[in-house]
Amino acid sequence: MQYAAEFRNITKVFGPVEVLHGVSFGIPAGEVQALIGENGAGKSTLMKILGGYQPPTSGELLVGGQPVRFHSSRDAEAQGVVLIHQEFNLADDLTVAQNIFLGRELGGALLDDAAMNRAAEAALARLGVSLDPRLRVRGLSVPQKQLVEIAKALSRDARILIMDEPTAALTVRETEVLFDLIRKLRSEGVTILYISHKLEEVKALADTVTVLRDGAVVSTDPASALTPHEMANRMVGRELEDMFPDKGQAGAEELLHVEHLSVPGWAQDITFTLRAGEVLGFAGLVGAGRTELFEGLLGLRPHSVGQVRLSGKAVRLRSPGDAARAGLVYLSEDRKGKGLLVDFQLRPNLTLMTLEHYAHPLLDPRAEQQALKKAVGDYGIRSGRLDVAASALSGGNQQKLALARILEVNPQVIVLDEPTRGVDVGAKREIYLLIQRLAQSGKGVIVVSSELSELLGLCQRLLIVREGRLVGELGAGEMNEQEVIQYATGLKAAPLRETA
Amino acid sequence: MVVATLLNHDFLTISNLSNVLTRAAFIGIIAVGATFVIISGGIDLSVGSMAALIAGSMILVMNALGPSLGSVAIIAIGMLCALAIGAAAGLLHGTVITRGRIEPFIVTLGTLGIFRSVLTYLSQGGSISLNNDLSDAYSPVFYGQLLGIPIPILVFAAVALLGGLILNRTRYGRYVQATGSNEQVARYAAVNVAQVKVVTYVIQGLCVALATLLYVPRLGSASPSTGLLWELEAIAAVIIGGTALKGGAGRIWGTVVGAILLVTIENVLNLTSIISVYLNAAVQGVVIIIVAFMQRGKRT
Amino acid sequence: MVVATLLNHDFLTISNLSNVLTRAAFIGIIAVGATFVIISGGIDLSVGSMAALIAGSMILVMNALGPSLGSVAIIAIGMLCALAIGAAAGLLHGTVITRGRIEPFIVTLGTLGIFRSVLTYLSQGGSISLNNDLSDAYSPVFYGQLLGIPIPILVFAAVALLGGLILNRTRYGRYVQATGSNEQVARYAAVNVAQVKVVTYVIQGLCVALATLLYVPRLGSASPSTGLLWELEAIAAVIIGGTALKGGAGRIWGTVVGAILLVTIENVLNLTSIISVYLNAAVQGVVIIIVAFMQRGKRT
Amino acid sequence: QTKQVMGVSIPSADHGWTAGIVYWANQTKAELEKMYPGLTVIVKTAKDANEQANQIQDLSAVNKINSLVILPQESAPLTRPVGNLQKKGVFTVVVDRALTDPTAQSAYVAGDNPGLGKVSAEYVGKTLGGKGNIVVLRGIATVIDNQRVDGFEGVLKSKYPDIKILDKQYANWNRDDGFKVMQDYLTRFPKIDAVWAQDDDIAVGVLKAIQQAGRSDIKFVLGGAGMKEMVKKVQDGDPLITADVTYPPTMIRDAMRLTAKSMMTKATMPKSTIIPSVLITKSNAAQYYYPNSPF
Ligand SMILES: Nc1ncnc2c1ncn2[C@@H]1O[C@H](COP(=O)(O)OP(=O)(O)OP(=O)(O)O)[C@@H](O)[C@H]1O
Ligand SMILES: Nc1ncnc2c1ncn2[C@@H]1O[C@H](COP(=O)(O)OP(=O)(O)OP(=O)(O)O)[C@@H](O)[C@H]1O
Ligand SMILES: [Mg+2]
Ligand SMILES: [Mg+2]
Repeated sequence: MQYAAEFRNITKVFGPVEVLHGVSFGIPAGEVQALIGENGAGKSTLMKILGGYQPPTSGELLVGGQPVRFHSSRDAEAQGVVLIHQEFNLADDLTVAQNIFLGRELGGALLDDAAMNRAAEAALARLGVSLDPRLRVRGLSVPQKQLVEIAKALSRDARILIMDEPTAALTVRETEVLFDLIRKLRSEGVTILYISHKLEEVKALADTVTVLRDGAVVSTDPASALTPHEMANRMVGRELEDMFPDKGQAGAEELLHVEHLSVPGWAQDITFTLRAGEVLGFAGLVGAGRTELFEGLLGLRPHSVGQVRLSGKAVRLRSPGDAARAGLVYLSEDRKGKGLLVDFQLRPNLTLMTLEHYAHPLLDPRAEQQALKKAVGDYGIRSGRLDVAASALSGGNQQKLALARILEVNPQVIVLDEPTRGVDVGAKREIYLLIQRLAQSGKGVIVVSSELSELLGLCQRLLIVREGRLVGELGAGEMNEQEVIQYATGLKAAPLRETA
Repeated sequence: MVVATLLNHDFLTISNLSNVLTRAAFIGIIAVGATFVIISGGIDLSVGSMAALIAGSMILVMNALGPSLGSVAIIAIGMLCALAIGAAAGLLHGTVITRGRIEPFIVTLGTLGIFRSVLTYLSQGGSISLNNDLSDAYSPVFYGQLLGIPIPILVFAAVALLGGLILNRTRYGRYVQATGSNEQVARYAAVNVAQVKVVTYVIQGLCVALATLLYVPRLGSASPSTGLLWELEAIAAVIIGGTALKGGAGRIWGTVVGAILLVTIENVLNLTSIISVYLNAAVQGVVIIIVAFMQRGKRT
Repeated sequence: MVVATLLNHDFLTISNLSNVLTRAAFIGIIAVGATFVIISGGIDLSVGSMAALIAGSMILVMNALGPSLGSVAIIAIGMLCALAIGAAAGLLHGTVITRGRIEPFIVTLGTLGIFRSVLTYLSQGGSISLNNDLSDAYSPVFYGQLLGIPIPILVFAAVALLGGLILNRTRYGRYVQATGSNEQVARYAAVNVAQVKVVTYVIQGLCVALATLLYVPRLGSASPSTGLLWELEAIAAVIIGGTALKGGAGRIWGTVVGAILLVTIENVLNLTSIISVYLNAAVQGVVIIIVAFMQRGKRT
Repeated sequence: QTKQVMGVSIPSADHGWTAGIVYWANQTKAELEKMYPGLTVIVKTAKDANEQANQIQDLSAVNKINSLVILPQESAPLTRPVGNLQKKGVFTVVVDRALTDPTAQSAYVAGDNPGLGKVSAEYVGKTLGGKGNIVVLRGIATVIDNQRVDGFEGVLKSKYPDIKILDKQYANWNRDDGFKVMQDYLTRFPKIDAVWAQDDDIAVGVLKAIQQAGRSDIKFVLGGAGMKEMVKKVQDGDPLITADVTYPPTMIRDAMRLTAKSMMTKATMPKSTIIPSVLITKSNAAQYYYPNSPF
């Protein structure tokens, strides 16, 4: 078989830790090859090596049959290898078009911004996005940034396109468009290396699947030969039980009641109730305004609200601090920008919201370290060492750390915005179990997610948001994919049931 | 240090070392405050003017209280006054910066002019001197010793230790670092970012006041040129000490070393006359760059 | 502007406006360079000293060339010399900062001392004056007009336009912004970040040299107090103009307005005597903060 | 003969006049060390009062000086540090700026700041015939500046009440500020008879501003201190610079000479020596012209 690119015995060492142990496999030309594995298995690291961002510690890389040695991403691009980053790689102060064309601007001595804006708009349009290319990236939402990141890579003439979890931040609709595009590229002869934790997608899209575990290749098979369940088993190396635990029964006690919440420009007149023991889902398309709704509720954005009751008590939430004291916490979807202090070590990141437990009155680093060890065990955070900066964790492990932080607060109501973004199946299941445990212990959990299967499998009730308004509510018996999409896209709208 | 001793064997005498440390105390104390401000992502350019204003005001207050009260009481009131002005100035900075959402550089550049102007106005362009008897009563605060160590050195050590403790071992210190590292993340993690920032400026103001308390008995007066360019020295001490100007991470210990280093360079230049006096500032500049270069090596 | 006119009807006379703009030209030209440095995430504190050193050196060179050459040739050589020193100083800054990986604040604080020291040494502390006949031949560069507009204003306008063009319409300008916004991203996009930074300092050096070319014919001399505190004024102009001190985004047009504003405040204070002269700096400070506050409103 | 050490602490050369001080201090050091073989002279410059206080501490603690000649950056803040040295037995000679506590200085050698203001006022008053509008450019906000301006205004008020001061602004003993302030004065006042710039550096800027504006109403500009370029102009009969008033940096030389003499020959030094400010006009300019000095 002819390989578009091939790894031969690649190893990679960070400090004292070897994260890739002699990886060898080839990527057949003109195919979609999927690479799957647990968080921290080394997928991104491997792709960064192929993309020219990091050199391998040892081993050989072949592109088009020739051994290559990339010194920078530019070298890789010269060979037609382009990488879409898992962590965004955009300059906040520049516009969408400026980012897309950074490093290969159009125009002569003077730049041709009009042409770049047009081309950027076209690149985004291929993804089915209409976004003003003159907007600064700083103001974009996470999914929008993800789309810009994809557009940036697509606008380069790639012969080998590496996609590191491109759909982690996308909803079904954008995902569909992206898949059509990938299939089209494949038919044009582009080789695609696709990394994802969404195994259904992998099954639907890939020609071959390579499984990586703990920095070594486990298997390479045609996708048609594997079911998602088998893929998951190979990733974790043992038999995985059902993804979703049994849904519990919501109690009668009202934990959170929000009345007439408006976040100007994003959400209008939102009213809902969350009960003790309930897992409540918020569904909607990218840009529906779910994130902003909750940021408004926590006082992170200008907002107006009729009333907020927590455990029956009327409260005013002006800041996340007020909310945390009242027993409400929020996990942001933007891990890098709003979630973790990436330059800080794991310990201060974990304890940031609960420092009062460790201050008497001086902080006790040993107690903090204990807490970290416990959290690492409880949430399955995988890291070679514990005294590294959070930025050295793999994407999924960063997510677990962020989740661990807000749960340290021991809140009554937990709002999780994209809780399993970038998390592997095994860990995902653990998070689902955790959510269930939290609910069973009488807490209320709100899950905002773009993964419909996750919402359907996890939630007792679903609220659907479209263009900043609640447009539908589905109880346990009425939930199915069709129904949700019809509400989310506006094909169906129902008068809301009285929830108060 | 070795170079310093080689250049002049007097450098290592106890009296000279104690002189050097005493001098480092002024800038050092101010720089400890500046470390907080800079780590949180801010900057305070007004410290020199603030010192001048505090010195002038406190002298005026003490002179006005006249001999009716005992001199100990007068000095105590003067000191409280100084600390109050320092804290108020810091509060003003912090509030304007956070509420008004204006760059700290601009706000403190503005108050740099304002503070010094007000002092010039108070002194009518001349200088404000402490009455003689008060001056004598006050002077032990600078010239006195405790256990053979000059008081300014003791105060400096205390401020540095306390600063290090607050920065590294308290919740507030952690919040300062988190705010400087990524303000958004800190905000989402329920840190009251505005308050954290305001308090850094108040700490800075208090440090300036404390340094002024030691400065006044030394020179016994304040004038429009008091504290000129101290802001540059203080910030330089912080940055030589290894704190990043863009915030997020830093250490008090480095700042202390930075302050002592700056004063040592000056002292050694005074002790030797190998080079033309016109070139003193050039030597200082070269040494600062070299030290920063070596510091950097240590960090990575 | 309206306030300025109300306070003194002389403000709006053509001759006064032309005075104000001419003065703004010095700081303005330097501030255009500073805009590049600051957007790329750096800072240059040495511009005032650099101006003094360039002025002194260029006068010495021109005097030394003596009357053997024609005065036009001498002035041309002097100008080239100035530009060469400015570019060299910028290259030095950029190289030490990028190769040595030292904070720009420290490097340029160091050269601030070094440059001024060297000038003081050259002038033996006094002033360096241009020979009389050369001075006469050179003076049209400052005092002359073209189409009724003083030459410094024309040069200022040209520099601002060129700066705006480079910043917003060329690849290099784009890379400056990308580097300041996120160095890592720029590096991944194959931008030669170190080179981009070095060039910003060279641009700054050239701007300082250009400002000095206009400055020398004004007084025909340079002294150790030439250019004192220009760095603060230049940086203030940039930041009042809406560029963020931490880099990433900014605009030349804002800088131009900032520079003119700073000079206008001073001018208006000189034209009126409503307040005690002692408080001039206070008024300046207050106005700067207010303007920054209003600017901020506009941006969001 | 015993070894003697004289410390000389002066402001660093940050403008013309202090450059003159540094120049004359170094000249005199050479002269005195040649004249008295047992004498060592150490000259130190300081950029501000704080550094100067540090410096004299070092001179005493490390260099073990027997006498100190100091031109204080500022009077008040250096009073106590100089007093401390005196208590340790150092013979302290203060130049130009008297300490706030006169007992701290063993001897005083000074220029005459109020005198400079008075002599200038006399010249302005006489030359204008007792009537006219003038503008004043001040130095840096300090005691010296206040003394000069007070002396100047005192004489005008008592002897020439018809001379009106239109405005006084700070020009910081600096050419650039002199230029700017004068430019604005010219915009603001349509008729100015004379300018008192108080200092020759300021006067340089003032002249350029007048030249640029092309104004002919101003009869003369009076600077001060005796900068060589200005003395030369007076000597050459410049139309605007018709006179100058001395405030000579050579006072440091006089102070060092007197101190050395008293140290080495046990001659007593007068407690106070005042070097008067005199008017330089075309007739006597030659004797105040030092072409080799930087000032
Ligand atoms: N710069 C670094 N320094 C130290 N360790 C690192 C660094 N980058 C990655 N690692 C470690 O290498 C391992 C592999 O990380 P990588 O990002 O390749 O995982 P991944 O398979 O992409 O995981 P995920 O699915 O969570 O994205 C992890 O244990 C991570 O902590
Ligand atoms: N072209 C555009 N110009 C400006 N804003 C846009 C544009 N397209 C979308 N937006 C806004 O960007 C926001 C981004 O959506 P956001 O992430 O907040 O929504 P969400 O419902 O939380 O989505 P997610 O499923 O990603 O959580 C939307 O509210 C939308 O109004
Ligand atoms: Mg990854
Ligand atoms: Mg969202």
